[in-house]
Amino acid sequence: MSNKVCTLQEAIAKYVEDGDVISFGGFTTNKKPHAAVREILRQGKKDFIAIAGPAGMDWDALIGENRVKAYINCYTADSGVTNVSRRFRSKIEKGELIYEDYSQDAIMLMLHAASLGLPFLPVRLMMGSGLVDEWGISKEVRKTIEKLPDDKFVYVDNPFNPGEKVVALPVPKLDAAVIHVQKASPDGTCIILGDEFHDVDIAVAAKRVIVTCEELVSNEEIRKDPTQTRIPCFCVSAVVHVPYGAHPTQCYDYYDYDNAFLKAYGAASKTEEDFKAFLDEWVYGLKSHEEYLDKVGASRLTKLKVTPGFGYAADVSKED
Amino acid sequence: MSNKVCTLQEAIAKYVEDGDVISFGGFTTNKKPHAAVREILRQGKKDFIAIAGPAGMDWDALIGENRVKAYINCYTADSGVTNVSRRFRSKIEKGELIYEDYSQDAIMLMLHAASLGLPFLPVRLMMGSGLVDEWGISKEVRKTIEKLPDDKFVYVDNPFNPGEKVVALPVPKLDAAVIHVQKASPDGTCIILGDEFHDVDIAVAAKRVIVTCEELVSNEEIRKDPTQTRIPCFCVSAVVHVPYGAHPTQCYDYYDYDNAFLKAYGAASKTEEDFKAFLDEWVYGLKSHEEYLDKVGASRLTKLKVTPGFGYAADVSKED
Amino acid sequence: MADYTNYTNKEMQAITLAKCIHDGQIAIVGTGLPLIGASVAKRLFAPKCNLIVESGLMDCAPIEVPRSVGDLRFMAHCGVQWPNVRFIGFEANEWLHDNERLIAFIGGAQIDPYGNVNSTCIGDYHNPKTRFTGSGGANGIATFANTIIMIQHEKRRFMQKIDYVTSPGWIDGPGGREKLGLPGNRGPQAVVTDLGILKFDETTKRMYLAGYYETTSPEEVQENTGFEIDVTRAEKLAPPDPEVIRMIREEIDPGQAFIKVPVEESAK
Amino acid sequence: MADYTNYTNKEMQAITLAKCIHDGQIAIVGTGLPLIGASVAKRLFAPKCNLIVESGLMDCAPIEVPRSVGDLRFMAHCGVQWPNVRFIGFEANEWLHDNERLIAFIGGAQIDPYGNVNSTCIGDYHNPKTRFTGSGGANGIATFANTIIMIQHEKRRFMQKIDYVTSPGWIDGPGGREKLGLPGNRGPQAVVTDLGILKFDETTKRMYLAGYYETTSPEEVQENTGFEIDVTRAEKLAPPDPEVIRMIREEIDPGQAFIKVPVEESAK
Repeated sequence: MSNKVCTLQEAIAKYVEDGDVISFGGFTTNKKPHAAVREILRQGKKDFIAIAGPAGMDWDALIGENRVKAYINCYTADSGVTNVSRRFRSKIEKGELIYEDYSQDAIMLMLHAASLGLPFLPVRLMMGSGLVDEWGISKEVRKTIEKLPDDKFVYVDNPFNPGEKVVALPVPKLDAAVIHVQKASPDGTCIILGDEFHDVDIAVAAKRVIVTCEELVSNEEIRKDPTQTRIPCFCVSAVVHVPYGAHPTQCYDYYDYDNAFLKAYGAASKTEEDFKAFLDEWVYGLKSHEEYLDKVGASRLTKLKVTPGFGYAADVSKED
Repeated sequence: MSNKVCTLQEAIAKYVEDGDVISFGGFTTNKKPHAAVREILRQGKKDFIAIAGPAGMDWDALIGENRVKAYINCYTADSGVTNVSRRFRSKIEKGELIYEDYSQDAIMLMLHAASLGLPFLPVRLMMGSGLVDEWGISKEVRKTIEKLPDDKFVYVDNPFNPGEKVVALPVPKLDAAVIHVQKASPDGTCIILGDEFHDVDIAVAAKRVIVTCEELVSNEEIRKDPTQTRIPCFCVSAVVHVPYGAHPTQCYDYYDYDNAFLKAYGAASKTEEDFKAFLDEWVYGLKSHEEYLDKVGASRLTKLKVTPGFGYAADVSKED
Repeated sequence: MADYTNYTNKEMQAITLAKCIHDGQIAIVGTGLPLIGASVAKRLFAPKCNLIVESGLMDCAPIEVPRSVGDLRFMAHCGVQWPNVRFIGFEANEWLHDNERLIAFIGGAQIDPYGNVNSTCIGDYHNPKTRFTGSGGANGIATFANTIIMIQHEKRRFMQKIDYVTSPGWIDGPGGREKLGLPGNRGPQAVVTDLGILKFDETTKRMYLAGYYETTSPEEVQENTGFEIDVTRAEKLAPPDPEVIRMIREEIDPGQAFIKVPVEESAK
Repeated sequence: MADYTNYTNKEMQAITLAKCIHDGQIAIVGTGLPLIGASVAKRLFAPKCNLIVESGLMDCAPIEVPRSVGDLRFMAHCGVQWPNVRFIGFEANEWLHDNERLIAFIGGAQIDPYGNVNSTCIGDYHNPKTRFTGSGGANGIATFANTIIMIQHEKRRFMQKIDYVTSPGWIDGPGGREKLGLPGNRGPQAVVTDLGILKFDETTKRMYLAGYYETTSPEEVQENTGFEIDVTRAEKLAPPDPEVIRMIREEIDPGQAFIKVPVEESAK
């Protein structure tokens, strides 16, 4: 088993490339690999074909910084904080983003189909809606973007049910995936606690996989209870020990979201200027995740710790 | 939440019907719902369309007893004990079984596709082999069996890769599924430890689902750590408390296989007469699972207990 | 003593949503009002209903109000933490099995007389005046489950023709769903607004006013609806029991995450 | 002292299998000889290889010999206990990603000159003389992974035309796989028997004898092969180190689950 531990800088430099078809793990404000996203921002990586699952400030920031060549999307909001991510909204309203809408069901199944190695994916979804009536990216434009399939979808007949028309979806070919997990070992074996979302799917489907983890444990330790492990070492390119790597989003069994931080981003991202200032302060102005943590502050991070028995930062201090 | 606890007799009587398209959980000699299978045998249920995953003595016994109308199959052996299940072999060699071969990959993906609700399933599997060249059940015969699709498979074009021909597989419509799990609660929430195999897939895909469990725990207890649960209550029709319900096969964290028992079945099933005698002794001659356990014997069952730290019945008594 | 008789239309809306859940049903909820409504339902009207969310969390019983469908508050002590694709499969299989258990709550920015909902954009899809999040799980839900639609009652939202169909309703009337490949035996059951509850005519599948609040009127509904609407069948809904209002304010949403308490009350 | 120089052809076969695994490869093993071979490889020739099994157990390190691919002995302390479908996806993605890491061991009852293997039946598929288990995971493995085929060297098994193709090899030669829709850059690499090791000619994709054991000969191989076989490139393989034999008998398969110790030895 090879040791895949490296620094966040090394991991992003080596395993995320300009122009990648890329997907991030997590769900809006839960277990998003934000430390890795900040490093991607710092390193200037760009031209991504984003297969964004339920996204939030992760893709919103990359969109705001013009790092996205095509945005394949189903939902973009730090839900519960902003009702729509503001850079995403702004770029679309200004006609400055190439984007395609699928339903969340469709995108999640497309990533799952990729992990299963299916040639294409027939579904009974999106029919009767704008999701089939409108193509965000026309066939002509698609043909100019090498890593996008020529079709958003194709109607096909169900060969086992004559007369039934279903929607065939393309199966994405991921170059890179980035996920944040609770525990990983040097060889890349991962423990995911709580909802795995599409994290395992993209870890299997992507050619290059970066795992950031709350705790780095030994290869022996992680094998003690394989009912907890979710991703085998073979799928992982780099393992980076990044405590609070999902901040300001949640991490099951570890910490809650930093709602004030998310709100601050939500407010700042309403204008281009404030957005830039926010990134200068929280991303570009800091050299590393360590500096970021120090800036957030130890006492603030401590307050986010989940309350045992609740799974989130519940206030039980006033209990009778 | 409704209480779904009932006896094994009640569960099989109510939720398994003659002519069902049915699938069992587990894998050859691991976590097969054998107690339920014995009750199915006792109750005379028949005419099954079996979507058999990696099967063993479960389907072999039902085939031997002529309960199977069509056997959709990929592998049938108590592997490591017999290199092929003997009633299965015998019925085929005598021309007395209607059967269809798929690869294991294909059948497992078909059950998974059923759980995902896909209309059909395109794969790059079985090509260049007898699995596409030969149909065990011809189109003509298929048309006479109501619950079988008319086609074993259909070649279709990959709409996203012009010129690529792939295999479209039908997605089974399961009437019933039977699985054995480590823990279940009265409402049907299940904990599965060790490899889940296709158990969750068939529990979601089937209209009626019987769960037998090693331990029946309270609805509250099972929700204490949802990282362990795998099947929500909504998917389950009946919960039956059946300790050693997978005997003579294995059950992760609970007990190892009873190799002598499997061997005895392997030997007996070589002839019709010995097979009948074996079933008379171990199935029909016993009224219930309780009588079965008493006949197997408490000390024998005790010896099968897994050794903590190993996960199987390891002999550590001679360790230095 | 706090005053629990000064209920707001928003509270009335949550309670009306709650009454849309029948006992034993499985409610697909998001956050916000539907979750408040479902919590009220579970405590009062439908104690045997169960909550699931589109992220894959099955059988949830949050103590504190979650802010999103992926929130740890939904995960804690839920039945099963499924990945999203299993939720999708479950949803589809409920239809394939002909189960009538699912009832789902979806929201939107625009709605037409047949319950088609837009939550994607205002204006042309390609050059929108205002862009929203996109579908999320709503499209799949509207495909396979019966839905209750929750929307603010404004003329600019209730439109003869919406700008984009994110979640299909009854399309253009009877047979509309089937001809586009959608399950015909699933669709919107009601629209619950801050002015009342609207249902769909069994024959025409067109929206009509079924009930209005004590504080509103059929006229107010028509004034705020951008198309002709039948109000002849409308009944005035009874005001909520103060105990229900107390429960919402003190137990279900004490942080006023989704329902604000009237000012005179909170200033008390 | 036990005698470890009296090695059997079966032991030689296991060791020859072991040498087919390159360091760093991921070996898809079943039970029986391939598992013994892989265990030898991991201890001696390819310490960085990892074992996976088709049931979905990834990165296994069994202490006691498992009897089946679903055995608890494979599950204990493995890397991940995946459901089978994830294994299938992993296998397909290794090919999609152009990774060359997988090496798989499959067995069979019949084989033809191009490494196509039958493990389904003897005689007509519809009216077989002898029926076997069927494909199991072998077909998918033979589709997406490079394989090492393990089979007893008998004339009735090495046939010009086999009764049924369970696991496709090189079909009928160069381009054979591609024209049937199979990945052309995957296929059988070697056939390891109790008489020697056979490989496939790079140009013709036809089997030839690459090596024979000290105890066998090219003539014996030809005599036991039901088709013409090129033996001109065959080399005599060196006998195993007694330490390797000791390891197999004392540590890897002490219960003789898959390899019997010669009688004079076990009678000792």
